[in-house]
Amino acid sequence: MTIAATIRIQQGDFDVAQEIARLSKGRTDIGAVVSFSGICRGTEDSEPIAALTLEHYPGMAEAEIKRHADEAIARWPLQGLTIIHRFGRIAPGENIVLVVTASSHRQAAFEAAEFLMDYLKTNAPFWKQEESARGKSWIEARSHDDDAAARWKKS
Amino acid sequence: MTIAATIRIQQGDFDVAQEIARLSKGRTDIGAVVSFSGICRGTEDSEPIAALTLEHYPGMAEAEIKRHADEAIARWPLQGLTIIHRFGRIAPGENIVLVVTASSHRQAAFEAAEFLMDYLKTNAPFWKQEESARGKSWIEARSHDDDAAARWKKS
Amino acid sequence: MKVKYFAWVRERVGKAEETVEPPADVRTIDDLIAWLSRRGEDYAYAFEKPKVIRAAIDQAHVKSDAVIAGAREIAFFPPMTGG
Amino acid sequence: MKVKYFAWVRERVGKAEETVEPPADVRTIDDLIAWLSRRGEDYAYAFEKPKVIRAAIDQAHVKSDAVIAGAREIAFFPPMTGG
Repeated sequence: MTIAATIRIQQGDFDVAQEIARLSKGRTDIGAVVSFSGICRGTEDSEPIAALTLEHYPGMAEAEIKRHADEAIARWPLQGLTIIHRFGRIAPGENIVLVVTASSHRQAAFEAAEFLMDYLKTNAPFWKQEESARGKSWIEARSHDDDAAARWKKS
Repeated sequence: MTIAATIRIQQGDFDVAQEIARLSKGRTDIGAVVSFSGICRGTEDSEPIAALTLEHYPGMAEAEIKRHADEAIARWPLQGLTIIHRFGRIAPGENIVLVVTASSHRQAAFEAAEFLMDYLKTNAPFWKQEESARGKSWIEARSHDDDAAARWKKS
Repeated sequence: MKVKYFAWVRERVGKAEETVEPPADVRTIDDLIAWLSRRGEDYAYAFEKPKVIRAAIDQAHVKSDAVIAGAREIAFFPPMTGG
Repeated sequence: MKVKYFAWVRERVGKAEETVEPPADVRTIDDLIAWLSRRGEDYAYAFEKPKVIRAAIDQAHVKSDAVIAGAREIAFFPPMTGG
């Protein structure tokens, strides 16, 4: 059985509960649902920020995420997969990204969600700009995110 | 800052959305929330089942889970932790267990949730009995669950 | 001391808990299992494979060579299958 | 071919996209970066550290030695910081 991932790139917020329910409701073949919500923090490197603005590459963002979703579906026995990534201005405390995985096996659900988050952090064409008292500046990529993504490379 | 875990052992269902919201709502210091829901499947070893009945050791279940929650809080930088485990009769499609972790760091949130699930599977004093067309029988412990739990042992 | 049984150990023994007064030479969990096993067929059946039985003293997991002196509550059960 | 710029590459170049017609000897992404850098100060500033610039051809990540022949859309941007 091949499943299709739900992928949404949107400006508006999402409802974690609704997305979890959509994958699992009324089904008796799913043993484990893992959700990851990435939330805008009020600080970056200990400096308070007013907001983040996420820029993305329309078209490529969907295609990139779809490629990674398909890879996750090929690598782990998933019964459901939802990925939502917001763009635009996002205030502290608001949602940025959501990954929900459903599987019969808890480790598959955990690993697929981690794999997808590591890839979204390093390979999905999104860029974060922060607004603070010192003005606007682009957030730099972090090498530990690259390291996290590299652990999924097949040798 | 030391946080206190919320631990509940209960017969009734729980609301994943409400538990996620309770940890993250109105806060701007949390960057990542991971939830794991364990759901009763309609089959065990490919045989259809009518329900599971979970027996537990009152008192010890709370104490065991609290010990592991405290260990997770000591090992990972968590800003919130909720663990709920149901007992009694549970039908296919219903929730069994919930772990929610909140952290500034996504890997901490993922790892702590996996650690706690691995321990709940192997060390929390709960026992599952299945009801099927062939009657009632106790589910046997699985060695791959022990292996999963063993990877967290400090050497 | 109080002894509690869970899951199929409880079903085989035929009760959820009881109070027992083992003699002084019953020092460890292993000794207590051997002593209980001699109390009747139900007990012998419950403890027929002592290696698979898990034990707790005062609600904490212990190994089978743990000393039971001073224990208020001892529990016997199969490997856990929660989560 | 269409060229798109994102994040601080876009800000430095001063536009989000444009259509360019590089000469035939501009064969790879590296060549295109060098050619664009000679178009003016804004471009030179955007591409001052070519090693940190990431590129995509027709919406797929490519390395800097990738051949651009046949590309409809080429994009330049900093390392991604989504998620």
